[in-house]
Amino acid sequence: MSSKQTPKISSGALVCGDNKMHGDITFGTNSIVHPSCTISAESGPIIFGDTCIIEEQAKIIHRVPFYRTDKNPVMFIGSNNVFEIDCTVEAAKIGNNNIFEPKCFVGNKVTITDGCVIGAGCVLTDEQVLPKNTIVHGSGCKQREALDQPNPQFGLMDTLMRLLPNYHHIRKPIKKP
Amino acid sequence: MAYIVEPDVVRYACMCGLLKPISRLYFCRHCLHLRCGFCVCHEVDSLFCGKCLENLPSTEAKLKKNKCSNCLECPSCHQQLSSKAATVAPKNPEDPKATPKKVIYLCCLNCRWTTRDVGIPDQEVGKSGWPEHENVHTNRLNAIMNHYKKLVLKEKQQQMDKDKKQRKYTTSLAERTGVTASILRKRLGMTELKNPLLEADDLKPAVASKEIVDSIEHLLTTPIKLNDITTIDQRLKLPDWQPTAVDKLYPVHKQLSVKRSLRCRSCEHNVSKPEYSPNSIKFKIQLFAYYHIPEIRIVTVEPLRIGKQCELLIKLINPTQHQTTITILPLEHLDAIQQEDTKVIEDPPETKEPLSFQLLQSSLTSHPRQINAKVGTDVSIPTSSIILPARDDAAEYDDTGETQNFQDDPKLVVFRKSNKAVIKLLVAPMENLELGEEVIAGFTMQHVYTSTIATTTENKEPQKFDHKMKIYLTLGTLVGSQ
Amino acid sequence: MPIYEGITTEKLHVVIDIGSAYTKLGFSGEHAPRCIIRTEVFCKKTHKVRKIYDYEDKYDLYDLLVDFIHILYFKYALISPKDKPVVIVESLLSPTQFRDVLAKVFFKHYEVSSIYLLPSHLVSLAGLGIETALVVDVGYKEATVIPICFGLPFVHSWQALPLASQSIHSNIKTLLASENMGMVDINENVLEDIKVRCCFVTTKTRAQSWNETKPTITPCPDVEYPYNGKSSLKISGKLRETVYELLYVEDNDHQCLSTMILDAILNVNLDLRKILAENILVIGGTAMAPGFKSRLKEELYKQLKCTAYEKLKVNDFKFHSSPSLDNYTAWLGGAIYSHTELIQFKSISREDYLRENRIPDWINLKDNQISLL
Amino acid sequence: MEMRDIEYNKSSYVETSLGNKVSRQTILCGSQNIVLQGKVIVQQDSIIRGDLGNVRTGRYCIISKDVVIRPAHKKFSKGVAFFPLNIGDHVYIGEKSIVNAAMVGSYVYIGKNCVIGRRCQLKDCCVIEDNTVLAPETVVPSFTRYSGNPGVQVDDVPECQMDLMVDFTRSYYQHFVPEKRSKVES
Repeated sequence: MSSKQTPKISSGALVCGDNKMHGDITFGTNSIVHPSCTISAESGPIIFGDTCIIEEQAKIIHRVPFYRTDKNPVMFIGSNNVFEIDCTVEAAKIGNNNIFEPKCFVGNKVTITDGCVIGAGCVLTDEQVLPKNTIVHGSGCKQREALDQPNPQFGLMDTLMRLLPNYHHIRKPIKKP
Repeated sequence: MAYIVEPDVVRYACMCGLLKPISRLYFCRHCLHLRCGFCVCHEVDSLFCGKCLENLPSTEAKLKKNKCSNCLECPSCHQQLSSKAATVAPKNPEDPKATPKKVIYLCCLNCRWTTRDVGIPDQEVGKSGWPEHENVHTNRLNAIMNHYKKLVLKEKQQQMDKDKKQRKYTTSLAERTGVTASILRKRLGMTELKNPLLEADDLKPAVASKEIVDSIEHLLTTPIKLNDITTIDQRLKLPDWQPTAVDKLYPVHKQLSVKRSLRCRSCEHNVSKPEYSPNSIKFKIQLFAYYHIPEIRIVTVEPLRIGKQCELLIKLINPTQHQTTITILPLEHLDAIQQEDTKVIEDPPETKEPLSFQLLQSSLTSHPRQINAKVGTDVSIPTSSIILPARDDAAEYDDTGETQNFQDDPKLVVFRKSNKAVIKLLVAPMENLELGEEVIAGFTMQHVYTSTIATTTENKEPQKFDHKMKIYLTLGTLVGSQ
Repeated sequence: MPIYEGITTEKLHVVIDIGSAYTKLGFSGEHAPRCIIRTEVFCKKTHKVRKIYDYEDKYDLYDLLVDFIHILYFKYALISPKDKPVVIVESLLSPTQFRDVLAKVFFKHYEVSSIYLLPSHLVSLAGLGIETALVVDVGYKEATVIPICFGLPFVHSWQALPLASQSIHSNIKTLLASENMGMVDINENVLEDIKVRCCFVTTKTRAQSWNETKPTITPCPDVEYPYNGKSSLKISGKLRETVYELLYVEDNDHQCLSTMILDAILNVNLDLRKILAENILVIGGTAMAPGFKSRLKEELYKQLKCTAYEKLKVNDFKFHSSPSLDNYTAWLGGAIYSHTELIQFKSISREDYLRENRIPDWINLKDNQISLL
Repeated sequence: MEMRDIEYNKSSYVETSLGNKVSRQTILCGSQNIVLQGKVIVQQDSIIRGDLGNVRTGRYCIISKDVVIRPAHKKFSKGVAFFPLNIGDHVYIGEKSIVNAAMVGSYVYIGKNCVIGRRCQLKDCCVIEDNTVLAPETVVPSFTRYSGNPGVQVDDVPECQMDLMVDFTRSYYQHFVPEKRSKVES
């Protein structure tokens, strides 16, 4: 797999130039990628859903555990996910409407469903499937279940869509045929 | 950042015998002694809410049970709750006049708990006040409290009646003339006033029952969901309710915080008094040792080896507006003086007389504890003193490096700049130390303290005192022998 | 509202019940404590949390208590302790050294004007409005039983055994270690959380079947307990049901919670036994476990059939429920007592303390002589 | 302990006329919106998001390696707005910390690897210990020391914190010196 592939950017997505991307990466529509984040598709392609936000220093790494032998595994990330500053996410399956708060770490044995929030500084490595609307927070990774899923931050995205192009070099979306 | 994150390597011995870094010490300029947080008297100065930073007078705080009426805390993780606005669709969407209503609900930004989780209805904008929880036993407890109060008062009344009979002669003027309040009331045709506490009491004592309602049947068969059961911390946050299910939690008012003022126990003068406003970082009275006592910092230490004389460079800083002279003396120097001083108060007179005010006050300060530090090295005591000029804030910006005219012993003073000087001492770790053990050096520092209190009118010159204190330096670990 | 209330509610006295695990703090005349906090302080030197009751010697205890009471006053009560009275609810069986140091800290360090000491078993009855009952306190370190008759504690018939939360926690720890391989050290707070959220007291019949070599009953469902995000603990149904058993199973001396209660009743006069058996009050945080009291009742009836207790001539056991939660029943009693004027003439003043340099104690001959005179 | 010299590679730093020392390996987005009042040190790989809102630091601020300073946003009925972020004088921000606050007062010490959540307010003279995570909208009052996740008050700060921080940031600036020439050549 060549590491010099250019990411596939759907129309309407906004991807800043100054960031490290390796491998086969696809961004859905209306996604926003801040500068200086790292997205590395080591074991296979990464496909982002629509309206995801990836903030600075976030690290999204597709690294399948050594004992998995699936052929050409794909990392699916649903829509409306927010990867906040300096989070590290290696989970191969991520549903919709999740929030990864700053400095959290999600290992590659974890599966994230929908509407989960991984709190700031929480480290999840044990093999587990987080049920819907689970909130992990605080030291010791306490869990609780929320009533609703976090609202998608459309307001924030509008503002970012307006602000970021004024200051950053933007990668051009690939026009779909 | 020596005083914020690093361990304390230079410690001063407080008058009470505890070793503290200079940043944690106070200097009572009336007694001319070092004081620390342990041996001063703490007092509540003002109350404020740590979230909205508003002051509350102490009477109001008492009424509100030391809680802020505006700020609420999350019952799930005890962080502060924020209010969130939401819009609710009108009840009858067909009605063209109905506009979406704006409502507010509370949300925790740490664990994302919301008031909606437990079914607390949203509040309309502008209305304040979230439903408060009531203790289910309120009526019963009020009755019991009154009952006991009456009981004790009755007892007291009986005792007083008994006492009255014993001393018949002390009747008041009103009683002699027969014009007591009760007779007056009778004359005016009013009903006799009864003390409500002495009225008949109808408290029913609790009845024990044979039946106990605590079934565990459901636990035996249905699997439990951990996320639905409260933790002990969540329960104890609501002491009068302690729910076991998370859907019974409700927001709690935030506990207020205090600003403390500190008072010297021997002379009753304040050593620290903050300004009233919670936002202010200024003090009305600030007798911190950091502003009055020369600060000592370790610059470098040579590797410590048993029996070898190692160079120790320390920096002395004069924080005051007056020139001072610093003399380094052996550690034992102060012991001899202190023993003489304390001998007088060492044995409080064993009398049954009412204690004097003085003795009540000095009960703590007069018995310093043993200093808990094992000195593991000898320090060469320099023969000459060091003169440090006054602190000059302008000199901080002056890079010319002017030379001062002080007749320094070049063997002692290595470097000098404005109110700072670096001196060289020689330390020799003792024989009985083990490898890797921490080496502590100690000496007595004497400095000239210039008192700025205008005590007497005839003496305009600021008074000067010699102030001595013990200093303990943690030099590091022993790396070997010679 | 009567007029007199306005005057007396002004004077709020701090009421403190320092338990070995949790300290209850509040004000006189209030219906529940303001806070229930762990009896521990953070040691700045070692950067570890230390329990007050794990003190080394009296000097160490003095420093721990100074730190702890500072927190109580300046973080929770928010008043200056100096020259104000304080109400302390304490067990009659609390160690003399602890009492002495506590009094020294309050009088000498914090310079309170007076201390009103209240025995926890006695004041627990205040919330019920009765004078005679058998008070069973199951706390953190030990379970104690003291009969109270006509407002007087019968100290000579006290019973105490280390059958309380602490031993349950260590029980959970050993059971967990056998079920989850590689679990080295689990923090006691986690053990407590497992106990509080997962465990309960099972019924007598089920407990007996667990003791059989091949239990035929279906255990209650297992629980997967997420631990630190890095691993999870499997808590078996057997563990959930049986951790509390050590309270009810007789030890080598044939003693357990139920025998303690019966022995205490046996130690009082014949005419009081029936009244005590029909007025049992259980207090303490451990007693809040689900199923705790109904099991205790079952066990009491079971023990009654033993030959040792036949002479009791007791047929029925009746239990009280206080208008409070079990873990602060004693504190509530303190709040009720100190709401009356008793605090004015039953307290030990600072002058008295500094003159005598000790506080009166029922165990001390000196104090008992005075009462005889 | 007296502070030791902290050496930096002269060629990789820019020193402005106000005495700011800024590493060339930083990401200062929207630099026209960033104001450094003077004698400020910004070390390598730190990110200041001036593109999202104005960032203004006082004198003698030390921004360590890998720090992210980012104005906080809030949702209003008309949309999302970013608040300007003001940092006071004599502030130290430790390595790998994220500052997403609404306001940082003066004489504030933030340890390593901290997360200062959205719209937090750090008042003057407070200390945030290493690895602390402050939940969004936390207010840290003066003279308090916060620690843990979520951050709670654990202790008090000495009353002379103001002078301690002045002394610390000043001596940090004084001891932040270019590497000796011999080292650069080798």
